[in-house]
Amino acid sequence: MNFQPSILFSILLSIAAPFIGMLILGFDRKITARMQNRVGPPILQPFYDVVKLFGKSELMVKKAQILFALMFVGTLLLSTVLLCFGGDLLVIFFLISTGMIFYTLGAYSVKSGFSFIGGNRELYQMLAYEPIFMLTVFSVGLITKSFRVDQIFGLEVPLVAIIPLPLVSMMIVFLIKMQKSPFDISTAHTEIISGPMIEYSGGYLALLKIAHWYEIFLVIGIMSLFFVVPGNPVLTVVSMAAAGLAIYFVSIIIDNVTARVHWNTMLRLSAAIGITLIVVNVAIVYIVAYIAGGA
Amino acid sequence: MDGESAKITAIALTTLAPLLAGLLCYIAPGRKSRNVLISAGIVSAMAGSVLLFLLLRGSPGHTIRIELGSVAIPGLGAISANEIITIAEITLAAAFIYLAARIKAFYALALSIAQLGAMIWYEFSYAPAHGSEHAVRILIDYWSGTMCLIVSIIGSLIVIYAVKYMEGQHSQNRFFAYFVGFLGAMNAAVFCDSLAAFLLFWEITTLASYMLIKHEQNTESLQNAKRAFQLNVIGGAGISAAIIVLGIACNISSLGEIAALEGAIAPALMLGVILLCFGAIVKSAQVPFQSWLLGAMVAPTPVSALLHSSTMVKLGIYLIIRLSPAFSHFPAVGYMLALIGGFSFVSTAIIAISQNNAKKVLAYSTIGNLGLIIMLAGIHTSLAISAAIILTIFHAISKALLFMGVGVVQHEMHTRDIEDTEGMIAKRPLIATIILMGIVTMIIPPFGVFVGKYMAIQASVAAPWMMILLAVGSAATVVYYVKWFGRLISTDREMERKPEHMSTLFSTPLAALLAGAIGLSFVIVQVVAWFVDPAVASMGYDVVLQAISVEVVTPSGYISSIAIGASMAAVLLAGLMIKLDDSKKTRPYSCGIEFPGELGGMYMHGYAGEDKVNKYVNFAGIALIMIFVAIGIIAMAVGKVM
Amino acid sequence: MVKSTITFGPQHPVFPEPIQFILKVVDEKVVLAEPQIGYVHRGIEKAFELNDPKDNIFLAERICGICPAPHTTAYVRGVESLMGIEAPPRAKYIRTIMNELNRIHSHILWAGLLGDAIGFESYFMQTWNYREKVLDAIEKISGHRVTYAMNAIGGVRRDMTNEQLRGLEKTMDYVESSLENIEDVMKDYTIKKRTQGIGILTEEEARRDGAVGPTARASGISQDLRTSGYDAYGDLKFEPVVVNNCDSYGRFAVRWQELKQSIDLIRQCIVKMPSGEILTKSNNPMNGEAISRVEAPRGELFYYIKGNGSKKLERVKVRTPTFANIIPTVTMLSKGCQVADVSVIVLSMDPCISCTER
Amino acid sequence: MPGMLKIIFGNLFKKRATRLYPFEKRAPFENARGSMDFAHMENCIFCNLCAKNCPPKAITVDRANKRNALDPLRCIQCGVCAEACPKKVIEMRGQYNEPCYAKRTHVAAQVVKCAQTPPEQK
Repeated sequence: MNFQPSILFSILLSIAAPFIGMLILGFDRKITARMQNRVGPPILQPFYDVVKLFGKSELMVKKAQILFALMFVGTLLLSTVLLCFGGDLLVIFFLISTGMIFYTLGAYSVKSGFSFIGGNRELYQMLAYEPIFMLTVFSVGLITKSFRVDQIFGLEVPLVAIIPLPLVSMMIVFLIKMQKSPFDISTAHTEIISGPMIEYSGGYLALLKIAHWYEIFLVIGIMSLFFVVPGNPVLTVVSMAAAGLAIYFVSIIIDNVTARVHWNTMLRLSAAIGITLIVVNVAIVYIVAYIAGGA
Repeated sequence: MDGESAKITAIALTTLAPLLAGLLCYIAPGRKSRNVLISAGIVSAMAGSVLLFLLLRGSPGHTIRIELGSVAIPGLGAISANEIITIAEITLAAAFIYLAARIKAFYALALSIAQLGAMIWYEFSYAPAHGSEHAVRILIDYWSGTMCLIVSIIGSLIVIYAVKYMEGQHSQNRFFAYFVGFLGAMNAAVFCDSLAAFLLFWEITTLASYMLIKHEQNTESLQNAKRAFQLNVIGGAGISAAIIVLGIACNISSLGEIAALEGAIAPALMLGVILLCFGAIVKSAQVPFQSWLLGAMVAPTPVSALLHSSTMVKLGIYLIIRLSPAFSHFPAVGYMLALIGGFSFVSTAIIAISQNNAKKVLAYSTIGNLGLIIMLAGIHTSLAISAAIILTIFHAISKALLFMGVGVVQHEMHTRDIEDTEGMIAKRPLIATIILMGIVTMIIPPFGVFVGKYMAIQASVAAPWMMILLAVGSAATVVYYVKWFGRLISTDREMERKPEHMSTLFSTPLAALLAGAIGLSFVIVQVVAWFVDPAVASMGYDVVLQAISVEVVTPSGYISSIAIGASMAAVLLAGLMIKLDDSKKTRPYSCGIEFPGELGGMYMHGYAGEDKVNKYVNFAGIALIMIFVAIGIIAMAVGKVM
Repeated sequence: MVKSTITFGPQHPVFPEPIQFILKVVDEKVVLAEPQIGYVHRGIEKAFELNDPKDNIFLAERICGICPAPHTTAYVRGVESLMGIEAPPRAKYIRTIMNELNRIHSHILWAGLLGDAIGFESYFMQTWNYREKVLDAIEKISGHRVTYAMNAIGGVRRDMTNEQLRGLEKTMDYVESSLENIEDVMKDYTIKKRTQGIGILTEEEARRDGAVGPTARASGISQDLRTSGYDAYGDLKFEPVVVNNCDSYGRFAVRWQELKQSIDLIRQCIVKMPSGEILTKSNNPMNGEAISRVEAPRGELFYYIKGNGSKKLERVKVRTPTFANIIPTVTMLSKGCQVADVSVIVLSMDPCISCTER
Repeated sequence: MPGMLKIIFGNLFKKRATRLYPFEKRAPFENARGSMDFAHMENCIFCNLCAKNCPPKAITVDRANKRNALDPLRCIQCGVCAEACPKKVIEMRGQYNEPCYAKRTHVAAQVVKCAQTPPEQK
């Protein structure tokens, strides 16, 4: 059975996307606080932060920064809409990475030491996670025989039953994207003071925060696609939401039990673990298919 | 003018006219007359290519086939075109031998002599005896026509640019002779179906590129030209060997016959195809032959632009794509090609991170993109070939744009170092914007190169292990381009933009290419419908790429460049509307002190430096090539295609 | 080689201290580090000459917010020797307890800051949570968490009741079990990755550059002023903690073991606590020069005090342990590290720039 | 890593260690020196000992108007004044001073029987 999300649902989801990201971030801060034996901020604190930032007067170095920040949010918004409407997963992936390019360029556009190092680190991160992300999307495409998101709903079994290991690799991508230990190198505050964001202030900093909400929604959304239960819309929604929260919870735990690593360690880890796991999984799928076909 | 003669005219306009204009340039008495000749050459090439393409659309089966039989030459009687080609080839080989001896390129000398001997033996002794002489055949289909358009239009724009660039430099006559002639030779090579004729024009491009690379006549350029010559002679020898192998073992003398093979395949044919691909790999400067293209950077920038974007290296691509339908008979060849191309893509992308010379970055990027195209040709599904063609078109445009942009910087600021161009957006906004747009069209959706890459990923579903190379390579590509982009826009305050003067001869080709890169990306639906799908169909593939209203639909996905482009443009425009008051401007943060203002780096020398990586890359490249050729020889020995 | 210049400090809340290092980096590798100090000068040494000597205790206490006990101890011991008096034994024990409590809270604080510097926030929070109990113990004894105001010329201002001593014992049990709880983290892969082999200072270099305190002890130099037996240390049994790692991990290990040592010292003090007076009153004139040295958490703290018989002191010179450790830090940095390691290396010597610059 | 895991999971279900400070205050310890207060002004004899002994010179004694004044922002809560006071007028309270937006002097006056009550704080 083919489950097609209704257009109304898609529209609502794409409007709600940043707020879902914001709420997840709020819970993240709360749970992190509880893990650290603190009270923690209110759930809506990320929202209050952004509202406050919009109220601040901004001090910027140049206008190019604003352009790049807007393009960053714009591309992420576009890919969110595409994801909600069941678009092409590869296009979504490329739009996310384009967003990161704009973000990096925003950092590079100001001649400032921390911003520059932050931009560099953003590129190291890109080098680390993009192959994994791309290969994950690719392995989804291999299994689904299509890169359209809506085709995943037409599978016979959930993706996670066939290719669970790319999901593990995606945790690396997720940790990098969520700026969590051990891969929070681009915004490492004790090293380079939030790196790429340092030259932003006021409403434009708020834009970057909103972009981060979108990112959370997008990456969690793509990862929870592995948990689509074919033919059962209600169960699909429940399992996707549960999977998304579980993934986030795991990332919070990892964040809390590790220290930040060097960029070269990150590259090595992501290449060694991330790519290998995906390759192994795809190889297993092929071998199983070969045996099944041969038998 | 009837159809047949119109076709002949168009072919002559695109091939003979530039060649002739080039020859005449050599003896042009002055600047003015030379410029007239150059203009005539490029105008006829451009007009001819467009005319040819239009004729192609009207021809039956969308192909133009011409067989050149014998030509009556007064005093000599009837002489067959094949003989003319053979004589020209022998003359050229003799020239190669003379050249090799003069620059002490000994193994090129040995190879040339061997090649000459073999060719003479084959053409005059073997072929007549076995009746395998063939007429010179010209076959023009959409793929040739598209290549001809690329060569003629982009090449001509580069010629216009070169006229300004070379102003006031020495021996311009010789320079433009080869430069304009190059276009003719390229077009001719693309049209030739007969292998012998193809080889002739192939060798002419080798000679011309050698002459252009050594133009500066200093030690470095002579040395690099020698290297380019030696390596390309190896490639040429590969093609010659292929001709002989194919001729003796399979009685095949044209490209079309190879592509259209059916039924049982002789192992020798596989060896022949491998040798042809070997020649193409050398021409396209794939690892481990990348050094000639990198060395070619010493030539004046227009030469780099010409060699890298539309001509020379694209000839190898053309040949491999042309041969690709045959790969289905021997999958090992396709697989190895994909591996060689993919490996070149990854390794050059990683090395490029460590480069701070703009031209070298572009050179590595070229090799990488060619590797990607070769990889796709190796995968040889319809989608892969479509992606390869899209990449060929858009890579040619963007790379020409980038090279010419960098050339303007070198011409006016006398530097190739990316670090020296820091903050150029404030100092020279116009040229900086052009380079920035070049980079954008190389990496950012929805521009054409991106669409090609998007399809490449989908195409690699047919060969999933290639995807690893593709994923790592494209991430590294993004890294070095973004880094470069970042250096250009890095300023510590918004500067007053001064009006900037740029010569029309610079700005016209640049504007045309920029418009092409952006405009064609927006009408990629039409590009697919007009060029890509027909070209794929003309090579005998099923058409899988569909252009539906504003979307390009592949079998497993769809992309709408217009929608993405329009939304991004809307955001950009909205951003441009925002005003930033001077009162809201500040200086960069630097922990409470004035920023010392020294930035640069991120070249990862310890990880991606040439000195660190090259030995492994070259070793692996040589190993791959040896395996590639060995497969053919083993197939011969075993007597079974693989 | 294309270099960038990064200004590490002085003015941002996330950096460990208001010290500035101008770093020349290639990619992420630091090739040159240039320290600049003097951003937080407060004129405290001059103020010492203007105030009443007994008010100076509160001034000395405010030189450093982390280690008020050693500063005041060093100051009052100097003044006492000028006056020719000595604190009663019970006062000496109380001083020792305060000093050791101070050391415990300072070392835990340092461990937390290290966690923060390497992006291990939960470790930071957890250790600071434990430290809170130590601060509570200090507050119960002295009446304040940070500025103890315990020392007075000739003794201490507040006595400790038996109840307080028992409470302290309990706190020590708590701290000890807490530390055991979190000790596993020392074996964590990422922490080792970030500290082992980072900021190497060989024994030879440590001697040459004059490193003090845990920085020296982590380089294999057995140097601890407490062995000189001032205050109650002469009565207590302990061995200086020395490790030979010579890197940031070694400095981590030294401090970690010193925490246990301090707990043990406090327990010994509680057991051996003598009874009697806590203050020797004297109106002797202050004449001559005195040098007073105390082992602060960060190393040797040095006071030079000169009196001229008048009511005010003529000169008070403070040499803080951080001052001695700056050169070794530059030595560590100049060996080539990553930008990410700078804060770890700077932190590994436990800088206290505010007290260095006074 | 396993050690930290145990701790963070333990913390999830433990009573939290922090509190929402201005709304929820910790009970001060006995003898804590949070802030200083002229608690028993009726006993004050205006001997000026507190002002004389105060290290940061935060106290001024106005014998003529029978008023003592404290500059809370100068006060370092050392408790020397409380020790020096012969009549135990000054007490150290455990609670800290509230944060303030403006500098204000804390004035304490001795209530004279027949006089009008002056304001406690200005």
